[in-house]
Amino acid sequence: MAEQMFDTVSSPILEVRDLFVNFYTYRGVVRALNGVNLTIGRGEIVGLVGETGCGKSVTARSVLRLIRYPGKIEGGQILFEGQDLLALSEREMREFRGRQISMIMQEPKVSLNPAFTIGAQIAESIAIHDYKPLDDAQTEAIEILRTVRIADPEQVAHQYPHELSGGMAQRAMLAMMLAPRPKLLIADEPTSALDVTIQAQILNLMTELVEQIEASILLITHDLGVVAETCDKVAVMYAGNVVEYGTTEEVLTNPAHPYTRGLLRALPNLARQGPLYTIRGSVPDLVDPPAGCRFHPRCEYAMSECAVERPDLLTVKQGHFAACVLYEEGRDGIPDAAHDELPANVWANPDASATVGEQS
Amino acid sequence: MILKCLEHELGVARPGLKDERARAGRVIRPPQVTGFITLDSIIAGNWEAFRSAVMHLIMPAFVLGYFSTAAITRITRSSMLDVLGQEYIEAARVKGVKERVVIYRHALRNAMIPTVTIIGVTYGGLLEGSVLTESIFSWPGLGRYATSSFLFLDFPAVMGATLLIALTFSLANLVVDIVYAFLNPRIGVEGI
Amino acid sequence: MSVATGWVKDFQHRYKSQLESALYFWSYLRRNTLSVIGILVIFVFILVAAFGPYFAPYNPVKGETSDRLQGPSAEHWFGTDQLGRDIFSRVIHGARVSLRIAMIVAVIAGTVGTVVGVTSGYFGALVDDLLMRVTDMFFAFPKLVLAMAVAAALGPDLENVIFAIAIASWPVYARLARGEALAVREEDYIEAIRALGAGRMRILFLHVLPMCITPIIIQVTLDMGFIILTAAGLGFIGFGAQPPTPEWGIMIAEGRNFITSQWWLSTFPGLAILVTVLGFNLLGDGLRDVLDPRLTR
Amino acid sequence: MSRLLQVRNLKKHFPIGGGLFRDPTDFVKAVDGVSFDIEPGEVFGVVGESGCGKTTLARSLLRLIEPTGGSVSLNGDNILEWQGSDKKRIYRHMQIVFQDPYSSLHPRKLVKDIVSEGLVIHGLAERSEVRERVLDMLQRVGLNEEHLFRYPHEFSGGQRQRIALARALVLHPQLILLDEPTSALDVSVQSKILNLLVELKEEFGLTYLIISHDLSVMQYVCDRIGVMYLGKLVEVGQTEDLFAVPKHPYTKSLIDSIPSLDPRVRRERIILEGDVPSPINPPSGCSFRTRCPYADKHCTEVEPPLEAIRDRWVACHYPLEE
Repeated sequence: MAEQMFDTVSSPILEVRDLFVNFYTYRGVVRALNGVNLTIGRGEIVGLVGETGCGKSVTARSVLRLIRYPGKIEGGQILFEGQDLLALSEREMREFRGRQISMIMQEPKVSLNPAFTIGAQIAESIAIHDYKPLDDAQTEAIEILRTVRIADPEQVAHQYPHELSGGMAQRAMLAMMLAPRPKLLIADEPTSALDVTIQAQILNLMTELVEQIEASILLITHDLGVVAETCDKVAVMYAGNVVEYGTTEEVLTNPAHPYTRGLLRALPNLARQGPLYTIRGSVPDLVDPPAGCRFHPRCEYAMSECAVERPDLLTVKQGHFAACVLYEEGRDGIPDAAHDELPANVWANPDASATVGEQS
Repeated sequence: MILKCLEHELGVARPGLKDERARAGRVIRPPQVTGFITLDSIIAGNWEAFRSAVMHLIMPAFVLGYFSTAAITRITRSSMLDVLGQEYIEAARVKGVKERVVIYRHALRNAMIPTVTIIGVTYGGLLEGSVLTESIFSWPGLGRYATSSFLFLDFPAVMGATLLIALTFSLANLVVDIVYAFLNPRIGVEGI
Repeated sequence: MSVATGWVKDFQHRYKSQLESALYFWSYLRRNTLSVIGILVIFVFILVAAFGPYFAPYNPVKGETSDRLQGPSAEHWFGTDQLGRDIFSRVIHGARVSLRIAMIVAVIAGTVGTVVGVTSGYFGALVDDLLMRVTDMFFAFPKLVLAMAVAAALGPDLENVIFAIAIASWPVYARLARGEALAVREEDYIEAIRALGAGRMRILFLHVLPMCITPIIIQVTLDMGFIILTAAGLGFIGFGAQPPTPEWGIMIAEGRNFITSQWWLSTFPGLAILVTVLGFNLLGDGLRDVLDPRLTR
Repeated sequence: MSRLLQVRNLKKHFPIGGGLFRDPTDFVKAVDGVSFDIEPGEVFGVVGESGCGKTTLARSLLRLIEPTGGSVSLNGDNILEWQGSDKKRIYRHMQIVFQDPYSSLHPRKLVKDIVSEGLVIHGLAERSEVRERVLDMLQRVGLNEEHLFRYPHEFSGGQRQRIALARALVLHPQLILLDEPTSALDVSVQSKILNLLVELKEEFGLTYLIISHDLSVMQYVCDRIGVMYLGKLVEVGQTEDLFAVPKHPYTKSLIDSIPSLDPRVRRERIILEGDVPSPINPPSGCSFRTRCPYADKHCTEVEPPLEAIRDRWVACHYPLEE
């Protein structure tokens, strides 16, 4: 049962339990989240990975209760330090936004208001929660810009978003969202719009700052490499469900769910032998999703029962869960074949890492 | 609308319309100082004349103003809808900004940018509206002057009126462009 | 497989896809009650303009002097005017005049404006500078004043009014189309067609132009009301169609002198203008909400 | 050896600040003297960060934007000299597939019309043949007959990229430029498209020039890779060689910044500080020196030329040793 998953973290900062979200569009009801379970411990960095349209961002926005028409949260609980956010009034919820839970977005340049200076936007974020006059907050804003390692904070504070590069804008965004010292930062694809060299800078900065204020991160990404480098735990999403959850090391080197395994094998790797592995079929239309396990039409190991009932998150190992009937009691789990093809293992091959090590 | 009132007064002050103006004033006319009857009557302390002037202005001004309010409302609505779908509005909500502040500070500031441009165009609408409105209310303004000279093919007057209208319109657009530059920090980059 | 069976199959596929997009469009539009009302109003307006004159109870230009200035009654639903003409019949005939003006102006101004704007936007540089300065010149005059000037110069007549309003209206479409073309020409799919080796004219007319049509159509629908209003306005002040043409603007102007005692003279043509313009505006707003991707996002 | 494509000293400078009556005040040197060769059947990759000029390079090669200088020779002919109707011939030999399949297909055209466009422009097929040829090409990229009369919005990202491929392939070009062919796609779709690219290359005997910022994709598909920084190639070499022993510090930092998939190995690495400098006023000497950990005075003064070290080309005064 999913209950076990919540027990693995002693005092979680966030627990998402059985969350259902629908979008009522002209085409019909898009069943975007289909009972999502997720837990984040204090000080943990949890990665939420999945492909476009799998519900990562919807999950994140549900936590902040920013789902608006035509979307609707239909069921479940979102417990932040034991308090159910879904039971709060809009005014009470506002106290949580920014101060307790904050978010940075994918495109820093369109997430900053083009009509205000960077300084003013950061100052506002401070002023809202500290009940300070805006002018005092201005000087504080410059200090905060310094902590995100912007070289010339006085100048940048007076600039408008369009005058900054993508990397700089994301730093400013981090400064703005971390200024009230939230306990949880949701980072929605924070580096997807940035270059690789800038990506490394931003990820390092983000983890460092969050460590300083002892917060947790929910890192949403489609890049498994980013997860491997930054996250303590990872949750894999497919078509509105968390299908696998565990420590990053466990999930990436020993994936349990057939989808996770397929995803890892589909990555281009060093070995470069023959064609890449592909998962057959394509992502289902969530207006009319497959019954039972939503992955079963594409699954190599699908059985007749997969089409009937949605599998719960089952224990694979201590602290490693997969939503797959293969892990029901008395079954052996996923066959071990093709394990060596996983790129994580290819990358770890001694020759490859040796050359890399020598260079640095 | 205030601008518009002045515009009417300006028409009144034009030479060549004295007869009509004389007919319009049954109350004692204040001595001409600025040429604007409303202002002149205040200066002279002639409240009766002031009241009469305002009463004569109020209906045409209301009709004209109502006409352009519709256009401005419409464009503000669509640019607000546009802006409210942007990421930075979401970001403001994430910060915990009150919904009222999100709309009136974060969104409106950006939505105003296209609205201001439209106000310039609407000014043209006011000018042409004055042509009709002044005819209906028999207000002896520039609009009616233009109409009658068009009808009698009084070409010097036609040219004069048309040029004055075009000039006023262009000036209004110039003012709008300047305000636009103040409102939109990106103007330096995307500028014309 | 033979070419013939191929074509049959193609037809089925093609039909399916286009039916789907039409249904999608309609399902969106249908939700907007106001635009459905707009469509109904315009539908009735067009029916009246097309067939109304055959059913109109009286001659619109010749009245019985004995019947002058009668209030609404069973014989004369909307009453009669100072020459004894039936106002109901005149309003019906007026719809035809208005529709004609609106249609011709929309077609002329829409076409000229779109072609000028798209050419200007796509070619840019010198062509753009030249065409846009010309457009700006037209923009310096408020539309009604410009239309008045043109109508005055050509002499008051229905054809001239149409021409005058068209001259005053095309710059709006030119600017709109230019803006669209400027955006569209930077799109990847235009670059992709250039990379196939297509010539400029092919790209301009087959690929850029179709993308600029939608906002123009929305604008034309929104402007239809304005065109009818302008025509009525010109008629009202004496530049438009001349009496005894049953034109709504003229009817209001003629009824103006009787407004305090015989209210029906001006009120019914006024209501006709109000309802028709409102209909076009409602539909225009609805269309914009459905077709403008910025708003449906 | 016969070269398919020979690029010499290609330049594209965009004027800025100019107007109808004013001279430009400055130039953006988007591509500033790039030279390389591509052999038939080869897969050549160009990597670099955004703003390094790789997209401008692709568009200049196809003359979608006219280069400022240099030469591009296709089978020995300088295509920059082709004018008028000759210019159209370029596109029969070279085709391009764009990054974003969501924006590179005309939203109002049917798939049939999108794919047949090239045939019609070049007059390559009779009217009666067009449908057949289009269908044939669609089938080769993995689509079928019922897709002929559909609009692009009815397709997923992967399918759209297939349509874009069909559009390019229908002309049977020799060289295909792939501009970030998979970066807008999900991993599971990416693997399908990469496999398709490899298959099509075999089937049609194609040569690819791939432009991307994604190093893991590049090392999977490319035979040779050129690394671009601020409008210049700073290193060119065989893929495996280049990844194993990068000689230019920039190449090294790029490779270092690929996140490793193995969570057990969290490597120490060079993380570059700062942003890419503006190409309007690039740094003097070596353009990478502002971010380079090894730069010294010599680097600020003298610009390093692209020189061969065995079969590797490097533009650095102090190339890294093995």
